[in-house]
Order: sequence, then C-alpha cells, then structure tokens
Amino acid sequence: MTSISTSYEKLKKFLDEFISGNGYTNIMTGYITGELQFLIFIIVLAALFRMFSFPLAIIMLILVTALALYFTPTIIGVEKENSNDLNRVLYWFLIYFAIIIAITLWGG
Amino acid sequence: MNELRGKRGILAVIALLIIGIGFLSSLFELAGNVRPGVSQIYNSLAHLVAPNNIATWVYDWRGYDTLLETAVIYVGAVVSAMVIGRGVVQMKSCPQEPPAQSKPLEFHIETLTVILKYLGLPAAILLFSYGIMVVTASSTSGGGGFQCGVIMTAAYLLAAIFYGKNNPIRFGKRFIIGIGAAGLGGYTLLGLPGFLTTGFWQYNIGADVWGIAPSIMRFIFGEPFRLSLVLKEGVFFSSPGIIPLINVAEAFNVIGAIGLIYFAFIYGWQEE
Amino acid sequence: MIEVTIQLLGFIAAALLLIIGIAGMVFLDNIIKKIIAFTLLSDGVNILLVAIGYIEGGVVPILLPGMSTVEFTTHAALVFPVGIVLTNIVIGVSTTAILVALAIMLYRRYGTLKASVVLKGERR
Amino acid sequence: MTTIPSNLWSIPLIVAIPLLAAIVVNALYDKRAIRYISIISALLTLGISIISPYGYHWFTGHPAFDPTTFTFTFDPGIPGFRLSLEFFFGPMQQIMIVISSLILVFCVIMATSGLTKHQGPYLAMIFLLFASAAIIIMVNDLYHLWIAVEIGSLIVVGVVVGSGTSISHKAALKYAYFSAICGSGLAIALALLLGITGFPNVSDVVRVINIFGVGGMETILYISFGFFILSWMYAGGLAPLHPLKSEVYGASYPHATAVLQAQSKLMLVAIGIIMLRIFGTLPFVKEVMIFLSIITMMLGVVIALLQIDFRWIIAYLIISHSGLVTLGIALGTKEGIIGGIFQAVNDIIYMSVLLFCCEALYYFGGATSTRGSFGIAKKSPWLCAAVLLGAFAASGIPPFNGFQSEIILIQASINAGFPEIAVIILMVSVTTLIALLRAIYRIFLKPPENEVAANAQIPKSITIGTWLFIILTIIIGVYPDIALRFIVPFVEGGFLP
Repeated sequence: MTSISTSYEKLKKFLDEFISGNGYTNIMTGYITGELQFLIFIIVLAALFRMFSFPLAIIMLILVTALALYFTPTIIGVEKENSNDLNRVLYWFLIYFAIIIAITLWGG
Repeated sequence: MNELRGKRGILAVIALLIIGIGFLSSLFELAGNVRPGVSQIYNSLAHLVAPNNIATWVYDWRGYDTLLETAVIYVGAVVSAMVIGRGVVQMKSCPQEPPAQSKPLEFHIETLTVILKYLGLPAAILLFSYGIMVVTASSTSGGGGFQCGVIMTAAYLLAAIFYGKNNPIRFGKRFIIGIGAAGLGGYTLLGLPGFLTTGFWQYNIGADVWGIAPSIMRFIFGEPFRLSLVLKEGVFFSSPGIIPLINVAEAFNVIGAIGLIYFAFIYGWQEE
Repeated sequence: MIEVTIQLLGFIAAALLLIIGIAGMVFLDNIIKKIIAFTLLSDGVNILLVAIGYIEGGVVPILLPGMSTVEFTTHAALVFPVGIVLTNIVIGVSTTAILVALAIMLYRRYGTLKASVVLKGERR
Repeated sequence: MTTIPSNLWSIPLIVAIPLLAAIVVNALYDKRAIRYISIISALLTLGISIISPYGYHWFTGHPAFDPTTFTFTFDPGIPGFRLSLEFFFGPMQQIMIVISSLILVFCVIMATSGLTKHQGPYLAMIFLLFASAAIIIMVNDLYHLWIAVEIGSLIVVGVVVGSGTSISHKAALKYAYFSAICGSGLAIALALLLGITGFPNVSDVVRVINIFGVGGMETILYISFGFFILSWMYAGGLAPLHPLKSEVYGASYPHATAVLQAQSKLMLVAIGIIMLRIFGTLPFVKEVMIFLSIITMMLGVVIALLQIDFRWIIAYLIISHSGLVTLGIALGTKEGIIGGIFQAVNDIIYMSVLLFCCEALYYFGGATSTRGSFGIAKKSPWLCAAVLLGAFAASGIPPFNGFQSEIILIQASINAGFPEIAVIILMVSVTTLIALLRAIYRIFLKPPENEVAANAQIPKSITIGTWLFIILTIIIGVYPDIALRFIVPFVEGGFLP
C-alpha cells in the first residue's frame, strides 16, 4: 500500500517527464484532485453493488479499496485508458457491449 | 496495433463471442415467430393506391421518413465535399492551420484499348437514357427515383474513367449542386399541397384514399396517373397520386448528391 | 429440434455477417479495411431485415393482374421490414462516402492508412 | 375538454423551415444573402415553436386502425395502431425546442459574422443539426428515430469537419466510424422489435408487449435493448465513447458546439424515455442505465480536471453533465425523470454561456490554453464576469439554475434508495467548479505572461447572447416553476398525454 505522499512523488515524477515548462503546478492540482476523485468514485461504485447483493458489495468494497490504494497513482492509467485512440475506444466499446448483453441476457 | 494484442485481444475475442452467441440465440427464437403487424394492414390497402406496394410504402405510407432518408444522401454528399474542401470555414479573427489541399485524381487514359475508347461513350449514353426510362416508366406506380439517380451517375463515372477529366458528360459544380437542391427542395415542397388543403404534411392528395382532400386538388394531382387494376374481386381504380412527382424529385436529388460525391473525389475542390 | 427454414438460414447469414463485420472493424488496423468491414455489417443488417419480412411461400408485395386482395394481404412479404432495407442502403452509401473522403484526406496528410498511427491517442 | 389535433400545423414547419433553409444556403454557398436568410429562418423557427399549440401530427395523413372495431380513425385519443408516422409536440418538447432554437439563432448570427466567406454548407449543417434534434425529441416512431439519429450523426461529422483542420478530420473519422457501428446497431434493435411486435410506433410497440406479451421471446427484447443502448451511448457520448464525443465538442467551433450539445441532450432525453417505455419493466435494464450514467459522470469530470485547454475542459464537462441527465431518466421514478429533463434544459443553457465566452476568446487570438496566462480580465472585465457566472451556474451554486435541477436529482436518488448516487452528484458539481476555476484563473485572472491581441473587438452578438443566457440561468434558478411547468405535466400525465 502506498501512502499519499509517495503517490504524490510518483505523480510528480510522471508529470516531470510528461509536461515541461509553464503551467506545471496548475496541472499538478488537476492530477491530484482527479486522483482523489477517482479513488472515491470507484469505492462508491463498489458500494453501489448492494443493489444486486449485499454481502457481495461488502467484499467488493474491501477488495476495490485495497486494490485502488495499491495501484495509486491510478490517474495515469485512467487517463491512458480514456484516451481518444480509436482502437482503444473500440476495445472498451466491445467490452462494455458484451457486459451489457451478458448482464441483461443471462443475469435477469 | 498494440491495443488488441495479448490479454486484451483474448478479452476482446471473448466479448465478441458473447455478443455473437447472444445475438444468434435470440434469432433462433425469432425464426418463424415474426408478427406481421402493421405490414399486413399496409398490404390490405395496397390496391387503393398503386400496384407496387413497396413504392407506395416508401413514398406514401412513409413519405416523410423517405424525405429524411433522401436528406441523408444529400447530407452525405455535402459532408463528403466539405471534407474534400468545399465550404471550409475559419474564424476571421483567429486563422488556424491552412486546410488540406485536395488534388484532383490523375487519370491515365492512354492505356485504354480502342474498343473501350469507342464503346465507352455509347455505353454511357445508353446508361443515361436507361436512367431516364427507369424514372419515367414508373410514373404509374412509383419507385425508381434512387435507382435512376444511381444509374445516371454511374454513366457519369463511366465517362470520367474512359475519357479522363475532360469527358463529354462533364457536369459543372454549380449545375450538380443546383440539381441536388432542386431535388430535395422539390420533395420538401411537394408536402405543401397536402399541408395547405388537408393539414397533413405530404398527404397524398392525388390518391386520396380517405377522401379528405378537396376534389379540385384531387383532379390536379390525381387524374393524369389514374390506372385501373384488374384483380379477382373486380376492377379497382387506383391512383399513385403525387408519388411519381416525388419520384422525379428523388431522382434529381440522388443525381445531384452522388454526382457531387464523384465530382469532389475526381476533381478535388478549388475555390475560384 | 430446431426446424431449419429459409428464414432461419437468412438470420444465421445475417448474424455471421454482423459478427464478421464487428470483428473486422475492431481487429483490423487499416482504415480502408475497417470501412469494408462496415459494409459487411451493413449488409448483415439488410439480410436480417429481408429475412424478417420473409413469408413462407409468399409473393413480392406488388399487385399483379388477377390477384385477389385477400390472398395478397396474407401472402405478400411484410412490406415494412423489406422497405427499411432501402433506407439502410442509402444510409450505408452516405456513411461510406464520408468515411472514404475522410480516409483520403488523412492519407494525404499522414501518408499512411494505419488507424494505430493516424488515429492514435494524443494529449491536447 | 378540447380535442387534441392530429394535424397540428406547427410540427411540419419546425422541421421543414430549417430543411429548406439548409438547402438554400448550401446552394447559395458564398453570397451575402446567406446571412439574412439564415437569421430569418432561425427566428421563424423560434417564433413558431413559441406560439405553437400542443398536439400530434400524423405525417402523410393516414389514420389509426382501431383493432377492436375494425375501423379507421383520425382521433389520437382512441388507442389504435398508427398507419402514419406520428409526431407529438407537447410542453416538454416545446421548452426543449424553444431553447435549442434560441441557441440556433445566436449560433447563426455568430457564425455569419465571425467566419470566412464560404459559409453555405457549414450553415446548412447547423440548420440540419437543429432539425434532426427537433425531430428526435418529437418523434414517436422507431423507424423515424433511427433515420433521425443516423442523419444527426452524419451532420455532426459535417459540422466538425467544417473547420478543415487535421484534428477535426480525425475527430470526425472516429465519430463517423462509431456512427456506422451504432447506427447499424439501432437498425438491428428496430428490426428485432419489428419482428416481435410488428409495429414501428413506440406506443403501439409498448401496447403490443403489454397486452399480447412477447410469446416467450424475452431474449430478443434483451438483445434489442443491448443494441438500443449503443445508440444511446453514442448519441450522448456515454461511458466508453466519451473520448470521441468530447473530441467532437472540442474540435468544432464553440458556437457550433453549443448547438451540438443541445442536440446531444435532446437525443439523450428522447432515446432514454423511449427505452424506459419499451424496456423499463425488464430486470437489470435500469441498473445498466444507472451504471452507464454514473461512470460517464465521473469519468467525464475526472478527465476534465486533467485537460489543459479551456475548450476541452468544457467538452468533457458537457459529457459529464450528460451523465446527470441520463441518471435522472435511468432512475425511472417520476421525480427522477423530471430532474433529468430539467437538468437537460439547464445544462443546455449554462453550457451555452460557457461556450459563448469561449467563442469570445477567439477574438483575443484563440487564448484558450491554460498553459499560458493572458490576463483577459483586465482587457474585458465583463467577459470575465460572464464566464465566472457561467461556471457558478454549471457547478450548481444556489441562485442559478444548475442548483435547482441538481437538488431534484439528489432528492430523487435518495428517494429511490441510492444515497451513494447523491454523493456522486455532489462530487460532480464541486469538481466542475474546480475544473473550470483552474482554467478561468489561468486565462482570465492571472497577471499576463503571454501576449494577446491588444484591442480585440468582441462582436455584440456574443455579448448579448452570453448575458441573455446568464439572465435565463438566474430566472430559472430563482423561479424554477418557469421551466418545471412545462416538464411536470409531461411526466405526470404518463409519457404521452
């Protein structure tokens, strides 16, 4: 598990390589806020699984929290996965579509 | 293409399999259980309008849908030409990178055989007249607007391939755009007579199955295309109404649209 | 046991075309190949529609002399699904034209048709 | 009680006037007359949508078939199978169309004054964009919905490529590519529904499914829903497609983005309500819709935080707020649907404020990057005030309209038993403010480091438009009933009266 300070260092290192020059601090605030937002978001999303099954939601919640904290900073991965690369979007599109079909067809 | 290699690729294949299995299993259920629904009502009323029920469906039962469908190909043409360079706009206050130049295609017509060279023009002319025949011969039943447009533009493309850029059937850009505008505009405006007399846009006043149009309009639009249908139950006097007119407008629109696509692809687009 | 009818065969053909089309659009990298895959997909939709409108032992929905209206009503192919095919063809033509035009322009700018090069993710 | 007309005069005009205007301006291409024709047509559309009464229009004038008595009727009150294409213009449609045509008016004025000469095709696309949006919100027919979605997506491509830059070409190709997949998906959904019910009219489909059932063919309904939701995703840029939709928003000119986002929200509301009506009773349907909206909301706002250009920040925020709209509809309760539609109205308004301000930045030489600091507040304090007010409205701060709809959405989600969703809505609105203020501080407030155009003249149309929409946000924020009295009757009286 990584503490917040080290994930800050990691992010800073990433950004140092990525963006240079003017606007550095400004972008850093965005990344840090985004990181925290995303962590809370996936935790809340895991909690929402209680609409299907309560015990599963608790397990999911613990699992997701542990995983998310282990993988910090997640925001770099989030940004990469949400890039506008056509093939990447197509991949996620296919996965989402399959999940929707699977849930509605065999879940209901 | 690293996105779909390795684990991701396998996951994507599994996702595709799930989609395919779900889709196929649903279709196995559908086979043999299709409900006819509204199609049967349409078919039962076919003899009152025109013998070709698909044309009646396209232009009468679903006339407004077909207007938008016609607009789709118009939009397709305008957008393709826009990509090539027609009508690219920039902010006056803040010009951005210069738009990409679109060069005309290069034709090498010297390599054509003599037969092609001398038979090309008659073939194109034949195609042209065939297109006119398709759209006019269908005047009593409707149908063929899109086909006519496609055939005529095929003649256009043929001429361009055989004779290069200075071919005998060379449309000007203003002419093509004008034809397209006249076609789609004509189709849109053909909704007006019905709108003004009955309140329903694109009411087929010539056919007037429900008898709500004034008789004068029925006379103007209906009589020239009146036809008698000899069926088992007897002779039905049906009329396609304004369908043939819409058909011609559709043909104009398609000629304009596909012609514009070909024009933009062959000649590129330079502002004068 | 599932009875194999012409309609079912049509459905299977449509589903196969659809899956091949989607697979082509996702897994092929060349933009032109992706566009060709789209035309397969669109043809799959056409076959699906025609097969839905199919009636066992039916006729084309065009009234010919000597037909009976009642028979025509029950035996003619379903006119709605068959008619939609026309629309789908038109939409396919327009979409293909736009896609090809965009591919041409991007090829002129980048000199390649690889989607992973031309349409790669980028930061703004 | 007055009878509802089945041949309402205004519906065809709302669609035909923009269509004809588009044809004419496209043919005129670079003449000066384009400006007057387009402004007059936009104003005409606005006027017609304001004064129009409510009712149906049955295009091509074929009546409904009453299966109980085997007769045909022109009375929309009698539940019969519609033979013609049915449009409905009600209060909800009215407020949506009025606001989008108001945006259309300003967009047309800005485009004709700020762009170079050959504007014909571009303006034609903007008119058709409005027409397709108006059609989609009014239509009650699956087949027509499909055509309108398809033409809408092709037009979006046209609007985007209008600028002719390589970014716009790439964005357009990606978007067109997905329009090809998702349009075919919608066609498949329509074909399957047509197969099991036999009817294209949404009310008829719902009636057939409710009365006769689907004869053990639930699988087809599920698959149809799966394909249907693709078009929903792509019309509004929901979760997996959000990078593409935001690219489209960011790559087009801001005045066009204002119309684009209005169209996308109208599509979201219309398709969402149709999906609820047809599939709402199936298990897991609402859950799928809720999850899609939540993911869209959060991803949109998180990625907006990472952007370094004002245009792209707004683009991702539009996506994120589309998630708010769909969330309300996906909840499926009356309160939720009211909140969702109200959020759509508010969203269109305050995002337009921000986009018009962004358009004004083009007159300072395109100073939209947050990497530089331009000190524009000193040069144009009113613009800075406007953009701040727009940011406050977007982040749901009380005297503005965003607050009113978000509070309804929060209440709706708590009442539906999901307090977590309320938390996420709050997070979205707070983060919206952070994301916007970051950019506003850099571009407007920070002392200038980079040079911008010294005496930039912002056209009056942008100033008037911005402040008009700001006044609208405040009026709706203080008296939400002004908008709610259009939306509530629509939801309370069943989905169609």
